[in-house]
Amino acid sequence: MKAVFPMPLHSALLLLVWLLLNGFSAGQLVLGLFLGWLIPLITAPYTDHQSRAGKPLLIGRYILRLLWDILVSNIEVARRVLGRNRKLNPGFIAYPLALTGDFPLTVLASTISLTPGTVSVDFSEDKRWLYIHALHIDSEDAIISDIRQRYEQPLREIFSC
Amino acid sequence: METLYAICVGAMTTGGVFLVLRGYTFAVVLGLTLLSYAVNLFLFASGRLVVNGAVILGESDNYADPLPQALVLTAIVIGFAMTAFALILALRARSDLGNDQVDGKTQIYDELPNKARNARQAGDD
Amino acid sequence: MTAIFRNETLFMTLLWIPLLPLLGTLVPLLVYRFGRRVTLALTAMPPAVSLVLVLSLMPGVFNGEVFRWQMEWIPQIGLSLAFHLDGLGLLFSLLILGIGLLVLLYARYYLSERDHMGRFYAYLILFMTAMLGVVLSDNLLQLWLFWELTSISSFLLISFWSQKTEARKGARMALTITGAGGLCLLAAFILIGEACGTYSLREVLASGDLLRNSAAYPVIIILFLLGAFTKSAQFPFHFWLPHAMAAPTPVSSYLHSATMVKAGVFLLARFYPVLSGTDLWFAIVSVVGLATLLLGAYTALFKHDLKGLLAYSTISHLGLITLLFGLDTELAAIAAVFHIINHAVFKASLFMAAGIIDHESGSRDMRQLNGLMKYMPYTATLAMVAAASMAGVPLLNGFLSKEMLFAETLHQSTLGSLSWLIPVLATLGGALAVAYSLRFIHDVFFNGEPVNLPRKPHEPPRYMRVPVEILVVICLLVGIIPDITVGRLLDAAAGAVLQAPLPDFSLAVWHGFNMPLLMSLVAVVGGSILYINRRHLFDFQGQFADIDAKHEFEKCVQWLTAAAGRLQQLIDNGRLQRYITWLVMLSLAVAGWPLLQLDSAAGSRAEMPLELPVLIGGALLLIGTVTTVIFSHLRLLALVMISIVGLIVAIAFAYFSAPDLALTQLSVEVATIILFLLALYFLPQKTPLKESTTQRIVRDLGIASAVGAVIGTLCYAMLTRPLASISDFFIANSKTGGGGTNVVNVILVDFRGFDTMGEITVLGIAALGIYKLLAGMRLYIPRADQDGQSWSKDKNPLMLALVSQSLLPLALLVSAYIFLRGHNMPGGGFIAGLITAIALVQQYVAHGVAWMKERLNLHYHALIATGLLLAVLSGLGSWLFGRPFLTTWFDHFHLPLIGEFELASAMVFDFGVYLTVIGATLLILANLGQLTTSERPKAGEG
Amino acid sequence: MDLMQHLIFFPVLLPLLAGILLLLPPLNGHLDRQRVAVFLINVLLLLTAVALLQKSIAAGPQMYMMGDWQAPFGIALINDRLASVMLLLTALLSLAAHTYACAGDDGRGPFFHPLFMFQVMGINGAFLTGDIFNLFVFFEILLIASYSLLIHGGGKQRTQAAVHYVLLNLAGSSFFLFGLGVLYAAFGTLNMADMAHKAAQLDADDIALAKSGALLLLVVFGLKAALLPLHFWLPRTYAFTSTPVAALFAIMTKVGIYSIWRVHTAIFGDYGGELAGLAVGWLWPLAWLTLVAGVVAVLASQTLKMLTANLVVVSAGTLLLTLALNDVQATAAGLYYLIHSTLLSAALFMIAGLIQEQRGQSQDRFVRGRPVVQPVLLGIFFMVAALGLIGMPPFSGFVGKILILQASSAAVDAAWIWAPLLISGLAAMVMLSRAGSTLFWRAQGQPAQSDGAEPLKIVAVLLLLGASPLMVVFGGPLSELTLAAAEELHRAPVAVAEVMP
Amino acid sequence: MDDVINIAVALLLLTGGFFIFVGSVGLMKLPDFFTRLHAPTKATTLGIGSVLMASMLLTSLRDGGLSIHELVISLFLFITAPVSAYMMAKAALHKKVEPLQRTRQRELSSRITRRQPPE
Amino acid sequence: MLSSVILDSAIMVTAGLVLLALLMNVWRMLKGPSVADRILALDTLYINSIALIILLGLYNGSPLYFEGALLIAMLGFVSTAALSKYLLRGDIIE
Ligand code: NA
Ligand code: NA
Repeated sequence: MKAVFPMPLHSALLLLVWLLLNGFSAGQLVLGLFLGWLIPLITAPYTDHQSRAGKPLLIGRYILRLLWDILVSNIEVARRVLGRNRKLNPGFIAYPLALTGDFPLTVLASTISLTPGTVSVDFSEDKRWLYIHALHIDSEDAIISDIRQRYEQPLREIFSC
Repeated sequence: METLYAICVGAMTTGGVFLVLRGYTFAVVLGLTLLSYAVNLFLFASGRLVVNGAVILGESDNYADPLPQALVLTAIVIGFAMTAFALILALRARSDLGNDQVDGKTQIYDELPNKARNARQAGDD
Repeated sequence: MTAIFRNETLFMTLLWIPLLPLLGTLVPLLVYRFGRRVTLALTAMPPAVSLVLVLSLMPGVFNGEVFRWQMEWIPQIGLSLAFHLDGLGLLFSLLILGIGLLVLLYARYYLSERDHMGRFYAYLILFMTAMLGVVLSDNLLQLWLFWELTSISSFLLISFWSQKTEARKGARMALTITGAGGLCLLAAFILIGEACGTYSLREVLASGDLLRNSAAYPVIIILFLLGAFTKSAQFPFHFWLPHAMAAPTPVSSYLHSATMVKAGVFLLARFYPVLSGTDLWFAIVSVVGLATLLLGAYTALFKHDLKGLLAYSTISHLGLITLLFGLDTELAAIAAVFHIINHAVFKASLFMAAGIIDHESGSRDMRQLNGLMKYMPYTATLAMVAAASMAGVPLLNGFLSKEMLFAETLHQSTLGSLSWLIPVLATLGGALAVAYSLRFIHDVFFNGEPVNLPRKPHEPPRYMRVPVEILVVICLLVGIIPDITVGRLLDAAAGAVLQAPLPDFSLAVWHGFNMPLLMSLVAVVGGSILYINRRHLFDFQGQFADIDAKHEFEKCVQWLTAAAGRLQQLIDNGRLQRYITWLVMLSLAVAGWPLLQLDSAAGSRAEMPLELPVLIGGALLLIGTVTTVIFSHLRLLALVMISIVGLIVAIAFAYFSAPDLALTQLSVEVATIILFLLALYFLPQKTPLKESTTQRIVRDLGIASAVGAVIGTLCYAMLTRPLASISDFFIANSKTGGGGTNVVNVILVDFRGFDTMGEITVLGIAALGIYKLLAGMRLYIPRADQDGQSWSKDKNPLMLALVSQSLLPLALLVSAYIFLRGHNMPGGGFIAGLITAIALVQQYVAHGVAWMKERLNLHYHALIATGLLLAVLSGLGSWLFGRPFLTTWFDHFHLPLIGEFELASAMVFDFGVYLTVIGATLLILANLGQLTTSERPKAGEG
Repeated sequence: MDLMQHLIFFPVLLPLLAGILLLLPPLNGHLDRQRVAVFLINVLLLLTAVALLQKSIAAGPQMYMMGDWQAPFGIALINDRLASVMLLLTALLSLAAHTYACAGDDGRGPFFHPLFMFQVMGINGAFLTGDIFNLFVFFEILLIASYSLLIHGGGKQRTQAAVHYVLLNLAGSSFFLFGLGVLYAAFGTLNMADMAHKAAQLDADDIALAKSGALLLLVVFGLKAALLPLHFWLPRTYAFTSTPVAALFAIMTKVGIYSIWRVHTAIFGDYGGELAGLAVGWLWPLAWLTLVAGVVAVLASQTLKMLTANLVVVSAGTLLLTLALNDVQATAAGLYYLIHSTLLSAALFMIAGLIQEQRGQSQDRFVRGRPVVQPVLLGIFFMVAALGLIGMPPFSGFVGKILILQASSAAVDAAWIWAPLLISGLAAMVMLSRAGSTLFWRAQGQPAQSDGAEPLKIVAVLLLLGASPLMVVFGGPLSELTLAAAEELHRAPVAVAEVMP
Repeated sequence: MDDVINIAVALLLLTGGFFIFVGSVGLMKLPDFFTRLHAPTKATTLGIGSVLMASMLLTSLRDGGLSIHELVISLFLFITAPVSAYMMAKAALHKKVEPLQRTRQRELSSRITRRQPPE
Repeated sequence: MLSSVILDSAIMVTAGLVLLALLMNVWRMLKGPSVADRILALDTLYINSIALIILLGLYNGSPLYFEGALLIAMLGFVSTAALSKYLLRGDIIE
């Protein structure tokens, strides 16, 4: 099984994307299934970190939360951008990571970057710190706890680590 | 619109030719790249300009001329191949001749900060 | 005299006369190993047979027959293989073969053991062939062909002792002068041929009036005479001859007295009936002849080298013959022919004698050679007889022809009222001849004892003397009984020269006391006086620096090459900038010129209204262009700036209804950026600002702007003109004939799939070439960036690595998407290939070479080849159905559940494109990236 | 499946397939197998060219429509006398150059054999195609292959020459496309025959455009053909590349000439209406100056290879003059001269290569050096090539020279052609006689302890040199052929009008 | 129904345009590199997202079916934008691009560059 | 009817905003001051041009612009990553 479908989740995702691209039809389904089987077969060697995520509900909730956060914080950030620079309080934040694993870390960092107002800058070499640049810091701890609670915690659940 | 298009092509040609006339390989290759953009736009223009007339049958009723498009496509690919060759030839010239001028001779001085120049070599000895 | 023309295969005999020696050229090369005697015997065979053949035809010629043999060769240029034998040809053939055989015999003794006899004989026979060809040709071009062959063979003979500098230089000079003359002669012949409408000598000889009346006549005369004069060493081209004396003496006696130098006067004789008869001819020929006669004779007097004296004497006698052809009487021409014979005979023997002296005493310097009468009395006697003939002493052949000259000089009007000068100067020439002949006799054979000779002189081997003996006997016989010995020959030859009945003349030794005899007397007495008082003359001449023509000529050539070198550097400074400037300027000129003639660039097609987005797009494009130029010295920045241009161009393609182009442009753009970045790592990051002077920049900006203006105008002109093109066909047939709705793609894979195949071939070849460039390349790897800052330690940034690998499947999916819909929608194999390649390159960027090596161990060139092969095979498939290459096949199928789908052979083609693009892009980018790693491309593969 | 019906395509297909297969197992990585394979292909190409020539003589021009699309929509390959003569010439040259390379030069870097095949493919394609954009594509193929072959073996001078050659030609390719764009804009077609057909009836409004485009192409072809002032790339490129490549490159300038024939003689020739002879006014002075500059460069040459390269410029100038004359006789003369000069300059490159190898440190420079190992053999070779190139009998040069002189004798200013033509011969004579006497005779020391030239190299030289006397012996039929080819070329527009709607 | 969709699309478009605009204003006027770094994420997330959504809605309306392939673009952007930001930030830190003077914990930047943990 | 006018105007206004954004990006590109700034500007330019292309598609009612946007989304990232890596390591493939 592993040899034929090395990355089933990938296969599913690819099928989905294929259907998104081409629209749904029987022919496209066949083609999508074929590509969803073939491509992971080819690319399996290039994937070091097999995802172990298996909680679709949690994932769905996570994505919805992310989208909502994006919407809300965008408005907030737009105000700051259009406002006076002088009122801006940018800064670096060292975020202590509880999450482990390269893939979960990447997802977390991406999430942080996607939400306006914060950008993941780098990890410390031991991967225990994530450095973040924030456009405006009222309270560093607030930001850290916000991240911890809204993103890191769910991710730990999703990736069970 | 045609006037603006022609102006742009002319300007890109000017920039390309000016750079091609420089004495350093990098500038020349850069110029050739710019020139090839101008060439592609020019060749494309030989089919005249049509907006919203992509030549996909059934998608429009005022088709653009597909032939120059096919020609430009070929020209882009060939241009890419040639640019790649020229650029790597420039590297080869720097490797063989010690500088990156088109004539392989130092005309004014060869710029390469001493601190950056160093002993690690990437070649067979 | 009426000539009888015969043109029958029977007269193949004629062909064999030159052909035998030609084949004979190989003989000595084949047999020289078997010893000198055998070599001589076998080598002499073909010319001897030829001589017999000539003699066999002689009676016929004496009866006025002209033998011909002809075969078409290259009719387009008027060249046919045509030989004829008439009196003049007979005379020369006899000289060439007769003296040639004697020289062969002589040379066998003359050459030393070290000399390569086979080679020498081969050259000599080759020359003989050439000379026979010249005199027997009945076609102008064929004549010229053999004429040039004499120059070539003489070059080989003069440089026979090639280790000697003077031999090489002398040979080169002779070749150059006679070669230049040969070119003039060719020009003259072609003008003659064009004027007469034929290159047949026979027909040309009958078109004298046509020629003399043609507009080209003066040009023909000058070119023709340049050819003849250079060969016959006439003033001012005489200087090569003395230096040709670096050749072994047999060569001198054969080529430089008897035959080759006579080729020039042969020409004068041959074309006498058609080219002479005008004032121009007589003026030039007589003056040049006279000048040469005097100059040669005068210079001969001062030469210390035996061969030098003889060489100048030869020049002088050639001048004499030329002078005779320049005198406006038929008898003069007859005298000229006669002197050709006489001079050949006595001069050849003199050269041979000089060679014997040189050979047996080791010197040719008359200041060392004295009193040889005592050591080699027999040779001395022979030489003295020949020298007396040269001086024009009665009872010897030289006397007769000189007497005829004197006679002819007396009734001249060639030079108008100055014509009286001719006899006077001729007599002076005669006196000088007497003087140098006396010097030759007295200085060498008498005049005390030898000085410091390398060897003790003695008589030569028996058979070395035989040729001299034979020639001297001929001198005597002709001198005493001219009519019997050469009367008929002379008649025949003169008849051929004049192409008309001969006037009355008699070849008698005694014509009574007359003016010519008096002139002879004056010459003999004057010459003796001159010789006796030579001290004064030598002192006088000593004031002038001796001009070494060879040296001067060499200097001249060296000056020429040096000047050419300087000029060349002026033209070509080795700078690419100049080359490109010329290219650009010429393009500017040719493209701009027609525009100047156009009233207005605008055509009849209405312009579209300008929209704001387009305006802003245009502005961005201009900004991108300008900043690319401005930042071009800050290379990374320039790269960033040019990316704007690329992006906007892509959007412009999309805007103007070319989605395929937009996609292609976008993907190529990214590949290009990566390529530039990879390369830039090894290059300086900045161009020095002082790269060009301000003037230079202003100039280049001027040129570039002009080009931009012209191209822009052309572009505008195109855009505003209506277009009627073949494209309607493509739109109409794309679906029905090509099976796709994306017409651009159908053009690419079907209508003009052949272009696409060429295009991917280019890509493949470029990749191979780049691999070649990279193989074994050594580059400095900067350990720090341009600011001196060392590189970041983070080789494979975590997020980049992870996200890149996650994107790979998606990218492949997208490329499959782009590939599959290409035929009907924007996309296709090329773009799909680039996407795949870039996705893979992205893995290289994110993970490094080693990581990729473990996963993707493809031979990229094999991938390229596979792609190309697929494309070609898909094209060849149509052969099975008897259709031309790349004829596509497609059909629609229906499967339950899946529905209708299309299969087309073009998809195989497109898949080939896809693979090739991946292979080429990766071969280029990955290998360039690998330069810094242990996977670096190595030389010697493939 | 009747293969013969696809014969016209063979000169492109064979080298293309060969080039591809050489990159794949079982041929890749095995020099010996590659040598044999390419040799066989070369022989096949030679046979194909002979067959095509026979066909074109027997049946006149034939077309091969790619993809079975009719002209002018599809891409046409056209075989006529001119094309097949060029193909034959290329095949012979390729065979010789490859044979020479097989003696060892081929192993001095990767991919020699496939690149060689692609080079031949590009050249053959350029000779066969009847489509102007396809001509561009084949130009690019032959150029990119030539770039890659040029650097084969490596070395500083080679790299430097390559930089100039490549960059200049890349700029040239840009102008090619500019020209093509304008021509398409004016004609609305890419098929050259179709263009020829339309040239006379072009809208007055489009004539200036067509002129600009056609003249831009003239510049591009002139760049390939080494027309002054675009010839600068040539001497160093040819002199510094490896010997077999230089020999093969002898055909490259001729591709430029050929293209001018196809475009400017045929399309814009006598039947071009207002466009007739538009290149002539530009060609005259430039061709003349090319010849003169070539002579100057010949006199300034200091190595045999450089001299040979400069003689190529001279021959280019000569050919361009025949083009400027723009009549059938001149074209015929030019074609004969083209064949001759290609073969002999290639031979002289090879001979120079042999001399270079045998003279130690002095190489092929005109200075005193150690004597060559095989003076007789090389001497004869040199002599034959030199005489031919000078234009002295008995080798082919003189026929070409006479043909050109005769063709131009009727011209108004014949002297302007005759003088440089004859003087160029003299300059060649001066330099080649100096070269020969220095290289062979001005020796010191002992010859190197080498075995002399490899037999394959000698065979290669013989192949090329042997053609020269044959061209004289069979000068009659050959010049008849070139005349017929020239007539066909000049008549092309009329012929097309008869066929095209 | 069409009107509703048209208006919705218009609103979405304007929202998208606004945020794209704001992002670029930020890019132009914000005081240092690190604050400007927030611009593309803004453009991508809400700006492009809204425009894509508008496109999906409108094309679905026009073609009468569900046309949501624009989601793939969003997918790509959501995956890649953070990595781009991360790479650019790393590059800027490495090239010692100075953060604004008043940046909080400005001193962290050198530790981040060396990927050390905070003190 | 009105709604489609509104829609068209909205498209135009949005396009105007995007174009202004593009101009501002270019301004940043010229201004710098650091190379990182310019890369950032280029990246933003890429992303904003996706919006522009989608708008073109909406305006012309054509689906043919989609692939262009898709490709920019994919490839813009590649060039940004490569440029950044160049600043970091010089050697982008190692
Ligand atoms: Na964020
Ligand atoms: Na690297």
